Amino acid sequence: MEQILNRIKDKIEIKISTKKRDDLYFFTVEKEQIEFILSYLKEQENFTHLAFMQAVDYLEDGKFQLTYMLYNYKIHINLGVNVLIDRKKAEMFSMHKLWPHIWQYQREIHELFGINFPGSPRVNESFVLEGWEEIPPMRRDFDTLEYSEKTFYQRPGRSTNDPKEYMKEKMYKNYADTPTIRREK
Amino acid sequence: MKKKDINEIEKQMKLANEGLPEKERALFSDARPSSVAPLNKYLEGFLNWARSRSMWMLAFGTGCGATELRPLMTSRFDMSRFGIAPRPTPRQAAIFVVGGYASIKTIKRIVRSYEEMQGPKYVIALGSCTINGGMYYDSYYTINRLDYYIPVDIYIAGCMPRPEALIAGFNRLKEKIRAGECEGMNKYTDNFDWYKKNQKQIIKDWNMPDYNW
Amino acid sequence: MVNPIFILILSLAAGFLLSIFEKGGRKLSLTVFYGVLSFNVFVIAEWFYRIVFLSEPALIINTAGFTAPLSINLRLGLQESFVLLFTNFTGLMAAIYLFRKFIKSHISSLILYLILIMGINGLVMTRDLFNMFVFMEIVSISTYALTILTKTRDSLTAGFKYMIAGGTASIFFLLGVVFVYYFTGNLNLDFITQSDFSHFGLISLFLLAMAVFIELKPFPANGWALDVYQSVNSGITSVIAVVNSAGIFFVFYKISPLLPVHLLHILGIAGVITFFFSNLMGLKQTNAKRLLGYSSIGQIGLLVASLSFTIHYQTSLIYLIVGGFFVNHLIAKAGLFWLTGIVEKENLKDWGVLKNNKSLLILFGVLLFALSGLPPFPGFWAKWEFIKILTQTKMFWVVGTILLGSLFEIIFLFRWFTIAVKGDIDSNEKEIPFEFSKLFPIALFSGIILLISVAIMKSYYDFTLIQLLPIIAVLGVYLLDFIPSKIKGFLSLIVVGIYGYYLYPFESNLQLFFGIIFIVGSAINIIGTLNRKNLSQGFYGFLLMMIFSFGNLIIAKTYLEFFLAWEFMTISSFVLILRGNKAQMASLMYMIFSTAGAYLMMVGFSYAPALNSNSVLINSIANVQLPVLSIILLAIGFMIKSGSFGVHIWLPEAHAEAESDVSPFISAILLKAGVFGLLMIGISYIKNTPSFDVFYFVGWFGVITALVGAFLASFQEDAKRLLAYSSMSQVGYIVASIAILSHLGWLSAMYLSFNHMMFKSALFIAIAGVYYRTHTRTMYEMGGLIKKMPLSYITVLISIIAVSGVPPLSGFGAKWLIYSSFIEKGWYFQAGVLFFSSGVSFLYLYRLIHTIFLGQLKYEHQDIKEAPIWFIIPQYIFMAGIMAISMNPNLIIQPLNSIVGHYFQSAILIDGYNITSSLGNWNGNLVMMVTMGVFIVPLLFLKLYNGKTQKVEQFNIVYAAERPESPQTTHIAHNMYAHYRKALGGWGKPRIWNFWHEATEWSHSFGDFFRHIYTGNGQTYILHIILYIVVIYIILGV
Amino acid sequence: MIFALILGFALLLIGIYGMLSQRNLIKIVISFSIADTGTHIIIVAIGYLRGRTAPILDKAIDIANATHKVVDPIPSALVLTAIVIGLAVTALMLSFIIELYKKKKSLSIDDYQELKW
Amino acid sequence: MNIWIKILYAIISISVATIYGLILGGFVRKIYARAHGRFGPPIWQPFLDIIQTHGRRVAISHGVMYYLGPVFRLGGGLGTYLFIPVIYGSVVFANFSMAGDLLLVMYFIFFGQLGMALGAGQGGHPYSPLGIARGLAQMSAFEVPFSLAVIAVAIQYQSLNITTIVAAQQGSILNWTLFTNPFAVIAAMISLLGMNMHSPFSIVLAPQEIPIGPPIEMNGSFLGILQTNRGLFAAAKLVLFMNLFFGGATNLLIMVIKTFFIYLVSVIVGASFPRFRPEQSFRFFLKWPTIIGIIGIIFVAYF
Repeated sequence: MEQILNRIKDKIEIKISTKKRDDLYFFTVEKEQIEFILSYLKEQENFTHLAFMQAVDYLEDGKFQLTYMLYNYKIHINLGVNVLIDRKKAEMFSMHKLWPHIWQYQREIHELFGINFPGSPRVNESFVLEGWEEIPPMRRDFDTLEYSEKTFYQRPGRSTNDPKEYMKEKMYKNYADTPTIRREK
Repeated sequence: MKKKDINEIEKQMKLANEGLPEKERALFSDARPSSVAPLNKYLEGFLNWARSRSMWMLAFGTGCGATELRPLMTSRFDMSRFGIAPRPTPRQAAIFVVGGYASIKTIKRIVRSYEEMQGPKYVIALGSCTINGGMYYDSYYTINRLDYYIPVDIYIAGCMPRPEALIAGFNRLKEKIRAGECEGMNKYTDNFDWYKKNQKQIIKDWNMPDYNW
Repeated sequence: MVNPIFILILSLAAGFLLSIFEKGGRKLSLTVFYGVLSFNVFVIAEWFYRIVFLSEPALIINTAGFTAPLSINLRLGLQESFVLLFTNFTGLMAAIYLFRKFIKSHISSLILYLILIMGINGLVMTRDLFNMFVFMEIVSISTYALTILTKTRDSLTAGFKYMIAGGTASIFFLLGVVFVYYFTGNLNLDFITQSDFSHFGLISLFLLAMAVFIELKPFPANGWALDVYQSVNSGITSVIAVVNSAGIFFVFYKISPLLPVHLLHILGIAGVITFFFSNLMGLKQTNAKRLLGYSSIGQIGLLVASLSFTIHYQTSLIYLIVGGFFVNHLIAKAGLFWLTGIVEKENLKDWGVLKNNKSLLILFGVLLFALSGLPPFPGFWAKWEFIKILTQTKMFWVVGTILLGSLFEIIFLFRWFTIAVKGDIDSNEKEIPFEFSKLFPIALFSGIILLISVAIMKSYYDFTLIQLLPIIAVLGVYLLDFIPSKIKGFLSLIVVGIYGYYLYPFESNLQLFFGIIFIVGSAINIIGTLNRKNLSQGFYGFLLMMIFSFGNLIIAKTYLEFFLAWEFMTISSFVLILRGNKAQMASLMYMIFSTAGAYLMMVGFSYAPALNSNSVLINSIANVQLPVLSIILLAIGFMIKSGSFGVHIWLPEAHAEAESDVSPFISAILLKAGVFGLLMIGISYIKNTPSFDVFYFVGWFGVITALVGAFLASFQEDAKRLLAYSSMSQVGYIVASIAILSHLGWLSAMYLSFNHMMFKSALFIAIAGVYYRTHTRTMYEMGGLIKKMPLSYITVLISIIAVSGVPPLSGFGAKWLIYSSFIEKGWYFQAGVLFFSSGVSFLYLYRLIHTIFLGQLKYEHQDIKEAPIWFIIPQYIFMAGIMAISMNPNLIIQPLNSIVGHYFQSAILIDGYNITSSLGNWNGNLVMMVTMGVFIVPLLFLKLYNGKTQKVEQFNIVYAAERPESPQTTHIAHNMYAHYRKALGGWGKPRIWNFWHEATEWSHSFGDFFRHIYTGNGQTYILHIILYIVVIYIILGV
Repeated sequence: MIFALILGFALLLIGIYGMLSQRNLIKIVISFSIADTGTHIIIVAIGYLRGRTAPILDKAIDIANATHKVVDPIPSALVLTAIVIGLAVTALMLSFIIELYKKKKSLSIDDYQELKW
Repeated sequence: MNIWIKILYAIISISVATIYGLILGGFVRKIYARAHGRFGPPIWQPFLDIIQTHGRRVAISHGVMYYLGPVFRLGGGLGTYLFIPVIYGSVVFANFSMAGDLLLVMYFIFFGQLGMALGAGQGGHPYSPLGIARGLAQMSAFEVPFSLAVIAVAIQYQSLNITTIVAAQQGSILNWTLFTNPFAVIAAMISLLGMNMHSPFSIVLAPQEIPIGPPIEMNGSFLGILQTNRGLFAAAKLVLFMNLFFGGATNLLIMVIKTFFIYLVSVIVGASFPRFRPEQSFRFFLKWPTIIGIIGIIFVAYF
């Protein structure tokens, strides 16, 4: 993997590169390079499988981070290629020529984040939100509670409990003695 | 009555179906549903007895609660001994089990299926989400109160309710039917415009007739 | 009365003097030229008239004052005068045709032409062998020179090849003449007899005969002739192909009495081979004139064969056969060659231009039909008699070869015809210019051949008007074509009514039964054609022709009358099918299969013993013991017409592509002609059962047809094809039940025939109405039409219930009778197959009604109206018939019982409404009553109990909580039985289609293979000639 | 006489062979002529009677005994006609060759094969 | 005989058959439930279902043919039943069997199916024609062994008259077709599996693939009529099989016992096998049962 990264580094400049696990790497590239680097990874380095694509809204930085999650069946390594794009000019190249199935992710991101993918097939069709008229809901400047209170009729008398405290109080008086399930690392 | 008046009344009885494109208007019925009064006490009582013994429910998993419906059919819980049977089509079903949270996209289908069922029809709403939104109370796309959109006969609280709770719910519904208290369908038709207003308020791309016969 | 020697003298003189007249201008020389030609025709015509009508003896002209053998003598007898009249007349006509050419060309052409005609006259009349040689050379040289009337390179090359080939032949002729003289000391045909020749002396006759034969262009020594036909001006080609060939053929005729029988037979066989191969090679040909060349060569081969095989028969028969072929071929060929000159399209594909020119098209049609030997043209009669002779002398190989060759000829000729009628044309194609001088000869010839045809029918066969009626109908309606089609339709209805009334008192009730199917059924179906809007030229003529031939079929008294009606029926239905928009392929296929069937029948009839009573065929055939071969051939012929398995592939195409109001005639009525024929054989069969049980196999074919038809119908997307296959299946039932040869079997066959006539007519007319409104036949493009066309829907509903055999409608009666008869006969497995097929029939019936009338209505059909009234009326007449029979089956069962009772002991007992067979019983009326009861009770219950019923529209369906996208995606119709096809696996492949396709491919490949012997090299052609002579000699020696 | 007959047949065969083997149009015509001539010789040879003269009635022959002095006159008559005809054919052939040569500038028969099949 | 008495007898006969058929249906559900280890619904559940469906207040109709579809269906069931003599020698249960023979019954079965197919077709739902296409195709396939068996019976008894066939089987149990021609009976019994449309041949209703297929749009009374017919029609088919192959019945009790066991065959098979794909089903019927049927014919006709 290190060799691959080195080979990539020979070709383009990589901003950040992190290793999360033995089989999970991330690195960030420029927006203009994404087309080249993805096709290079697919054709030359056997990252043939696009597992998924996702977006994160960094409201504070004024950026969207798009992640292309690739997988290599030969060496069994996940590789996330991050790219940061400007929040004001939310537009990205469509990758459907490399992986035809990516149109569905792009359509989803287009609907939920409002990132445009010119040329991607059926990108303007609604995905889960039928007839949505507000700003895309996954942008962090959209206040869902306010929207929900405004739109859906709240039933009065609703109260919220912390389940742990509530259960401790109501059901398991001697909570401290009960064995907890320990998750193996 | 003059013929003109009759035409006028007939026109009022029709639905506008404004959500449909022009060429599709003829493909959907535009009749307005009307409520049907129950028969006399004994006859209706007899029928209610049969309805309560033969509860055909719509096998349509609208939410995560639908996972709790499956065990109901298995040998352990065996709903068929109560005369509950799943029907694959709304035309034949009498009970609509709304399985938990309903997003706007789902509520559209719920309304459609509910209207396609032939009355008398009953609705069982599962889980907190249908009562007050449950854990999705602040979601931008999930409704909080189901009874604003279709009439609900029985709520079964829980997140999610267990099959035992469901059986209890069904039995409660059975009693209500026997008592003749379940007139949800008439309620719906009597308050048709109110329900439609609520539905149309959240369903923005209304591309179906106003009443799905 | 002018001595015919003047023909020679005058022509020769005029020929020499023409160059002098030319000084006085082309007008003068042309006047002289045409004057002399007309004079010749006039002289010969007068002599012909004298000899034929005044019975004057043959004229012998002695030249130089001596009698023969000291001098050359000329003879002008019946044959000579006939041939001369014909050749001179053709010569004149060709000259008229070439008028435009002759105005411009060099005077030598005129001279050569005159000399050519003179030479032919001499050739025909002279009795002296050497003189014959001289005239032959005169003819040849002038012909060679005339080939370059248009000096293209092709015509030059062809002319050169022609010359060296002709020269070679003439060397042999000369040798032959000299040897004849050497062995007999004489050159006059009147004084030489066969006995003058020793065994060794036969070599001279052989050389003589071969030289003449080579000139007659036998396969394969005929490449040069083809080139000439292809490249030379059409006017001259017609002269070569007609006048020259006629003359040389007459020379062959003159020397034929000298030839020993075995040589004659070998030459006959060589002629047959020529006929076969030239037609086979014609299959692959795309050049119109070369194609005609192939056909021409083939026809001459046939002519030689006919002469060789019939020479010992009575004269009148020879006249009919040889004369028939002669006249038929030469007139048609001359006309067609002239037509190629007018159309000026080399490639057959471009002949679509003809369809814009109705008069030319009609002429083309007449000549082409004549050339293909269809009735009423002389070739038909000649072929009939010739095949009869050959069959009776058991020369089956020859018969087979000739008929196969004829079939090939039919294929390429009718392919050409269909292209002319239906082919594609460029939009910027110019109109064919009108030239009177070119059109006149063709029209005249077409008229003449029709006249000759009628003359043969009237004088030789003594046919009554009724047999001529089909032709009269076509001609008559053609004259009335300017009338609007509705009036013509009504007139046709009246005419059919009168015709039916005229036929009415029948000799046998079987005739009455088929009379009802043919005449009454047709009459009701005519109502459906009244919907036609424009003139629909020619339609009613051929429709009437078809109906009349149906009628003639049932009143035929001899084999020939029957066959004639049969052929008329084929022709008329072919033309009717061809009227469909995309019917080119379909009609061609129909024609090919029909003709093949007709040829088989021809042989079958020829082989059958003579009838011995003057009753109608269907009665008199009962007393005839048909040979097994006859039965097989006739049965195959009839089964082709009824679309049996294996030969069914024409059927769906023809039904589907014919115009929608023609399809009911074809399906409901035409197929019954085959049924009628099979019944006819059956009548003979039951009285004189042959040693070999042919009908057992016919029965198997019938049931397999029923099954295969049902399956194929289920897999169709096209409504009319579906109905067509359904017809195939139903007729399969009928054929199988005829083959049972029992009372119940025939009863069921006839019951089903009648039923099928009604419900299939109704279905086809209903679909015609749907097509009229929706403009599509593809079923999945329709749907939901029940709301728009309820009347058509009811028709289809009742009809499909009747087809399927579900009680209480009349179809069940057929099923009950059929299964009872099969089990009674002991044909258990056949019955099993029929059960299967009737189960499968539900598939296609449901598909038909569902995909058209039920399901989802399409957007574009939302404003559709009910079918026109003219379609509705006949449908409901048939519906009334079906309902009447359903309510009271005795209406039809009882008469049929008595009809079939003539042939078999009655096997059923009719007691009131109850019909009892040996196996079970059936009470149609009670079934109807009970069904009504069980239907009405739930209906009343629903009506009374089901209080509030909301009527909803087509999209108000549960659609998995979605709403339908569009009617197209919601309507399940396309490839509806895909799973069944999958289940059938390899059985579902179109094997029969593939078989015929392969057969076509193979025959075309063979044709292509053989025609490669014509390398285009003149030397090869000479080699062919010499090798040909050597080979024939070897065959003769051995 | 036998010799003449053999010669005639030989010429005929040579001519035919020439027609089949030569490629040049003119040679083919020449071969044709040879074959033709062979035929003529055969005709004359058949009519020949030993020791008799040509059937020309002039002073040299006594008219009364003419039938015993001259050979069979008919073959001679035939041959005269045949020669004329052969000449005509040959001439026509040659004129065709000229025209052909004008069109294509070739005398080989192989160059004139466009029409086939 | 007076026509009114005849009708009265017919009504009695039909009522008995319907009730019996429905109870049989309930019984099957019970058996299935027990096979699953459940209690299952009560035996009279089918009656409750019918009352419930008839008790709907509103019904929708897609058109005339849709309205008539269930009528056709029930008419077909009634007619089929009425043309079969149910109990040998009984006047009440002879029905209208004098109207026709076995062929009439075989073809009258189609009456209801065709009508129902048309009604469902007008419903406009895509699953309806899908189901019908499957049903028709399967029917054409299972008709083959059945018709072969019928032909074998007709050969054996030289009659197509059901009463005659039953009469010929009286006397001893060994006179039953089951013992005189076991091949034909096996073929017929296999095709009965297809007719009853229990799995593995339940491709028409197939709730998981094409939610109950043809009657998907049927509701209210229409469905009620179909449900009624299901009971009646099942009884009619069983009675037919009993008459043809199992010696008929001389009284009601024997009829109930025999038909119950005939039905049990398809129930047991249905409870034990998963569903075929359509083409597997057709191919199955055209293969083994057909061969057995042919053997059956050969057996009676040539030995």
